[in-house]
Amino acid sequence: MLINVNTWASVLHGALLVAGVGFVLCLKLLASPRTARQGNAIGALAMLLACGATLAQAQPDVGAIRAMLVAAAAGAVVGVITGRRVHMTAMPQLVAVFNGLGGAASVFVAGGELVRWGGHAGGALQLNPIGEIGPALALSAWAGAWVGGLTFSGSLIAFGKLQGLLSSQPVCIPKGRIAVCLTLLLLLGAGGAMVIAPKSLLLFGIVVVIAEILGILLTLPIGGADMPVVISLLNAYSGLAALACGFVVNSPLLILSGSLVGASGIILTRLMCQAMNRSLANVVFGAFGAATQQTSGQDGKEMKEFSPLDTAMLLRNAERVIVVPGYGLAVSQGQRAVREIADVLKQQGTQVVYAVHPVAGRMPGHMNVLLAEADVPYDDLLDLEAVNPEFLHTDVTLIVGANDVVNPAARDDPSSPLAGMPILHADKSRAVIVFKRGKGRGFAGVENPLFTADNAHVVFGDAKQSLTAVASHLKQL
Amino acid sequence: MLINVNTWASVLHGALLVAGVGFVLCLKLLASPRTARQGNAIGALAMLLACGATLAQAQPDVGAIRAMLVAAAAGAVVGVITGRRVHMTAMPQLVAVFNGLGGAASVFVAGGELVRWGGHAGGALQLNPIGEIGPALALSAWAGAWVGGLTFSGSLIAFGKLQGLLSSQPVCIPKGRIAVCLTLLLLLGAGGAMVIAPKSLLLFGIVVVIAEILGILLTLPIGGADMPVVISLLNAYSGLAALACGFVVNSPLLILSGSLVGASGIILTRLMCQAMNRSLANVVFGAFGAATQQTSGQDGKEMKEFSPLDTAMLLRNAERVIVVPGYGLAVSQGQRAVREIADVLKQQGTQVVYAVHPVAGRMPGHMNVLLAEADVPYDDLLDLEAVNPEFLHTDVTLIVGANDVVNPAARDDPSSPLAGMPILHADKSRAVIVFKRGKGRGFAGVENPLFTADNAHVVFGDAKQSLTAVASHLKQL
Amino acid sequence: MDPVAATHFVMQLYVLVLSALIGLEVIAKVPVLLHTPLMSGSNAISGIVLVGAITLGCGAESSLARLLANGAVFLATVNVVGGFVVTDRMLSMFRKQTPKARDGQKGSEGKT
Amino acid sequence: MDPVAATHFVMQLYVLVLSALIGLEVIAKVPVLLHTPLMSGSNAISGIVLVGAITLGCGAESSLARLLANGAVFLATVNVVGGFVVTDRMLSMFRKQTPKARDGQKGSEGKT
Ligand SMILES: NC(=O)c1ccc[n+]([C@@H]2O[C@H](COP(=O)([O-])OP(=O)(O)OC[C@H]3O[C@@H](n4cnc5c(N)ncnc54)[C@H](OP(=O)(O)O)[C@@H]3O)[C@@H](O)[C@H]2O)c1
Ligand SMILES: NC(=O)c1ccc[n+]([C@@H]2O[C@H](COP(=O)([O-])OP(=O)(O)OC[C@H]3O[C@@H](n4cnc5c(N)ncnc54)[C@H](OP(=O)(O)O)[C@@H]3O)[C@@H](O)[C@H]2O)c1
Repeated sequence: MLINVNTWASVLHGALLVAGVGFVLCLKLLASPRTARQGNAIGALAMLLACGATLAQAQPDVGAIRAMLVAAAAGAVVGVITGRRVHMTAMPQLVAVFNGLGGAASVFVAGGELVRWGGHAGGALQLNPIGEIGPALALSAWAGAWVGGLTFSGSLIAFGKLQGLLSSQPVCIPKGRIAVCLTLLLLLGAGGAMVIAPKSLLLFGIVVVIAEILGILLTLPIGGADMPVVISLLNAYSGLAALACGFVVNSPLLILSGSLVGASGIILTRLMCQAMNRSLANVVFGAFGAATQQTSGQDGKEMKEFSPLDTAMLLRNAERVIVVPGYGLAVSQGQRAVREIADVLKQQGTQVVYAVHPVAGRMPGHMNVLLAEADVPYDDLLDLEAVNPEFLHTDVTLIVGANDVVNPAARDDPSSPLAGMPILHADKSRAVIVFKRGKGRGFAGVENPLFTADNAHVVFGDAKQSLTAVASHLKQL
Repeated sequence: MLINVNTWASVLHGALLVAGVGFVLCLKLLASPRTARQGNAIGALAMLLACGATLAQAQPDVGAIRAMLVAAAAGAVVGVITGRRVHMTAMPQLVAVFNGLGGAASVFVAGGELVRWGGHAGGALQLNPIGEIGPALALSAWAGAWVGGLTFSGSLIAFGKLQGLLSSQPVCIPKGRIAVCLTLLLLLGAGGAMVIAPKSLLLFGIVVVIAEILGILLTLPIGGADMPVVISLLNAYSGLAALACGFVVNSPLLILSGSLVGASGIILTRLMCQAMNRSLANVVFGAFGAATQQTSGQDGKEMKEFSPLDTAMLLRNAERVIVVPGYGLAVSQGQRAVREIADVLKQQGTQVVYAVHPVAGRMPGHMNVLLAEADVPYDDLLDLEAVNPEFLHTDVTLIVGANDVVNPAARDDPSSPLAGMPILHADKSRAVIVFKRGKGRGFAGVENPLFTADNAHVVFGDAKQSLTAVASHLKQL
Repeated sequence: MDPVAATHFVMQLYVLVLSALIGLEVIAKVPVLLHTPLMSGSNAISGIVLVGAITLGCGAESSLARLLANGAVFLATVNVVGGFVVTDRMLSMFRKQTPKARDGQKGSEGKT
Repeated sequence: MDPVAATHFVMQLYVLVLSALIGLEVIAKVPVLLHTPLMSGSNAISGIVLVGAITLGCGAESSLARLLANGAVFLATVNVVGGFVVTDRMLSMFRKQTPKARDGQKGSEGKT
């Protein structure tokens, strides 16, 4: 009988360890296109296993189980519905929200453990049956509180900016740097106090509040377009918050997973910055200094306007066409109109391909998702290296809501803020037609000489509307 | 004061953890040619750090320190001298010996800990101050004993075979399989007994003896040429023995490093097998079944003999020459004679390159080391893919003690034991000259049709002597 | 700290450091295409704090602690379930594209 | 096992499994050229049992245990020192070859 109990306990411990290995496997598989979906499924299974084993291990009373099941069921419903319903283009803000919730959960867990310490020693303090809370434990609760709190408020700001609830412009907080330093100092002080009085709920609450403020201070000055990077960073933080909670509730699985996600999240953030040719420091602290944007020398040239009919006629006579989709296409949701045009052109024997820049749009892989939604065959999507030599032999390049990714200044002008970013050489094609609403700039806020070039014409207006007009003209011609 | 003691203890724990990370880094860097040497240095530093921190942690009395320092100094002297003096070609057997010593050390450590258990509980049992030894601990000691013991005897046999002290032929032990199964059963039984009586030195001794026998039983039937794989496998085992000791002496660093080396060693063994186109099971259990070697159909053709003078004359008129070095070159130590010939040929304007097959010789990278020793410029060493297209335009190919790696049967005859191994297409060159002592076969024991081909001639005799003769003729011609 | 707790803390640090090393190693080279799904997938994993919430909920006796635990369970479940669902949805769209890189290049070669 | 020892054992298992995962990950792709040095290098690391021997030697009181400890220190030191020395010697020879693969190919391209 004793052996049975022991065996069962071992099985549960083993199950938790297996779940940890599952998370490692999940990340590993997620990092390769062929296996990514499998990896995600393995991660979900591992999570289920971890929850089941934890429940079995703790053997809670029926009341507790019922309450938790209700909470979990409600959470699952909300999760599934939002996860299913949300628009593909709203993905970054969704991840931001989820992230924030995770951070908040960490705060709750650390706080709840603190409440228990205040009551009497149990559960997590098995190892320390005297009930005295050592500095390591106190500091873990502190870290869980502030990292989790910062993740929560930071994620909500990020969500607000991406969703358009807040201005997506970088907000320059007066004396922002000083305020950040001050809150950091306060946090450190509160940490010291928590070591001395680890059971004080008041202290804990103060830490959480300061952390929320810090999250806002840090995120508000960052422009909406940089948000994917910020979200990735906050994602790493939410891992670190879970890690801290792992020490608080004494769970090696939490430590494992939190550390895993924290480390890989930081690397991923770096990779994302590299893909956008920015440094992380620049993203996070860029707006603190001067939020003014460069208004580089306009060379006095004006954009030449084109009507949808002009465009349709030009396309009728083209043999090779390349479509360059960008952020504006996502905004206007015009991907189906694009495909319609491509279909008509293909029927008349024109070759049509899409040039997909890795950081076109506002999240990595944005254009791939968008075009996949409109059933564009994947054979037609060419990446940077494949498509760049093609522009030379191309009659018409359609630039649909893209800007920075086709800015020749990135290639030709070493003083441009974009300098060094690989671009699509759309300017090399015989004719360029740009779909945009007005004289708006791209994410980098830089003038684009391509739009005023001799071979370029602009169709003003919302991309979806202009494209639909072009398509109907094409069909009538 | 108390804080100081605590801080110091933390520093030491931290140092051990850093050492563990150092080992990870060491392996990572060792896996890439550019950084390998650095990685090795980092590993050595990490080991130093680990030993220092352990000593500082345990604070032994002066007598113990002195004895250990003497032992370590003696060990270091022996290690440096053998490490420096040994011939490059004797590398595999050297690694085997070191490996065996590590295994033996694991046995000693596990045994010593057992002796302490017999005395009174201390050190490693901090966590279990009752002095009762749980099954986990007992089984760890058991595992350390048998894995370490097996590593020791297996490594010594491997050494004996490679050094020529034992016949390098696979020895077919009558009823070998049954004997192995029996010893395994005995080991399991002894393990059970050790759980019941963990402090019994007699039991421990029995386990060690059985393990030694098992090591011999497992290694003796394996042919000398397969030894590099066996050594790599035993290397993984010595890691696992250290891992077991980690549980015995309760050292997370030992667990980390042992597990790291064990896992990577097993992967490395697999990679080595793949490079030789063999399966691990085939290597380990191959000889248990039939040790008879295939005497495949001789097609009645005879080798055509050539004298060194003939060879020299042929080379005089050659424009492109490829040298294919193999195991026989290592045996005869004729690498300098090869370079001499190449020097003369280059002076007369002949192009000379070396075709280095990945598994030529008896250890991976064998030929690279050998030719580097003779100061052959590395630009002249071409690997399989680079050199194979060249044979077609080559006048003379010199095959120096190579056999299997140029056996066209591997390419043409699907029933050949070599089938599937990528080979050097030496047979495609205009003339082939083979340096070998007689009608001996290569490692795989297969007839080589190349040697009796129409365009092939054989210079019989020890490679070094024949090559020296060729070189002197060349200079006189 | 008493020695038992200290030893335990050291082991926790080993787990922390080793997991971080794995995290660094695994995400060495990811194609840009997968950055977003990888982000949302690892975000789902960081909802592992759900396990902490369950542990808390099972051991808590005060109603405040229970409240916090149930709140944490709710929030973390949204994070976990939503994260995995959304990642799967994203990847199911990529799936059509998966052979893209290869085919895309082939296509362009053919055209050149 | 009492709960403290059991918890500790679980932590040890985490360290074991995580280290093994790192070991598997790190040796994913090694060029054949490096198999031998990698083998001897990791052989030197497995001499880490030296640390175990030192622990034993510091805590042992019976002369038998001390004898075993000192023997183990000797053997493990030979393993460690010899292993690192020989690996370094091997790698110092490879160093000359390092750019081999690249140059070799360049060379052959030039010739074709
Ligand atoms: N992919 C990522 O992961 C990621 C993440 C963060 C930042 N970024 C950055 O985002 C930029 C992406 O470049 P991009 O070329 O795709 O976009 P972009 O440079 O941001 O330019 C978007 C263009 O679309 C136009 N536009 C906006 N709404 C439109 C609508 N409804 N109809 C038609 N046009 C519309 C805008 O001009 P008007 O206002 O005149 O219409 C603007 O010129 C890069 O600088 C990249 O570094 C990318
Ligand atoms: N590289 C590795 O890591 C490794 C490890 C284990 C096994 N292997 C295996 O070893 C084989 C290597 O192929 P290989 O072509 O290098 O060698 P091989 O096939 O073993 O052939 C060696 C040849 O050298 C001749 N020879 C021996 N001593 C000689 C001497 N003193 N002077 C002149 N010739 C001499 C032998 O013929 P005579 O007896 O007639 O002289 C024999 O034909 C492969 O099958 C490989 O799979 C490689």
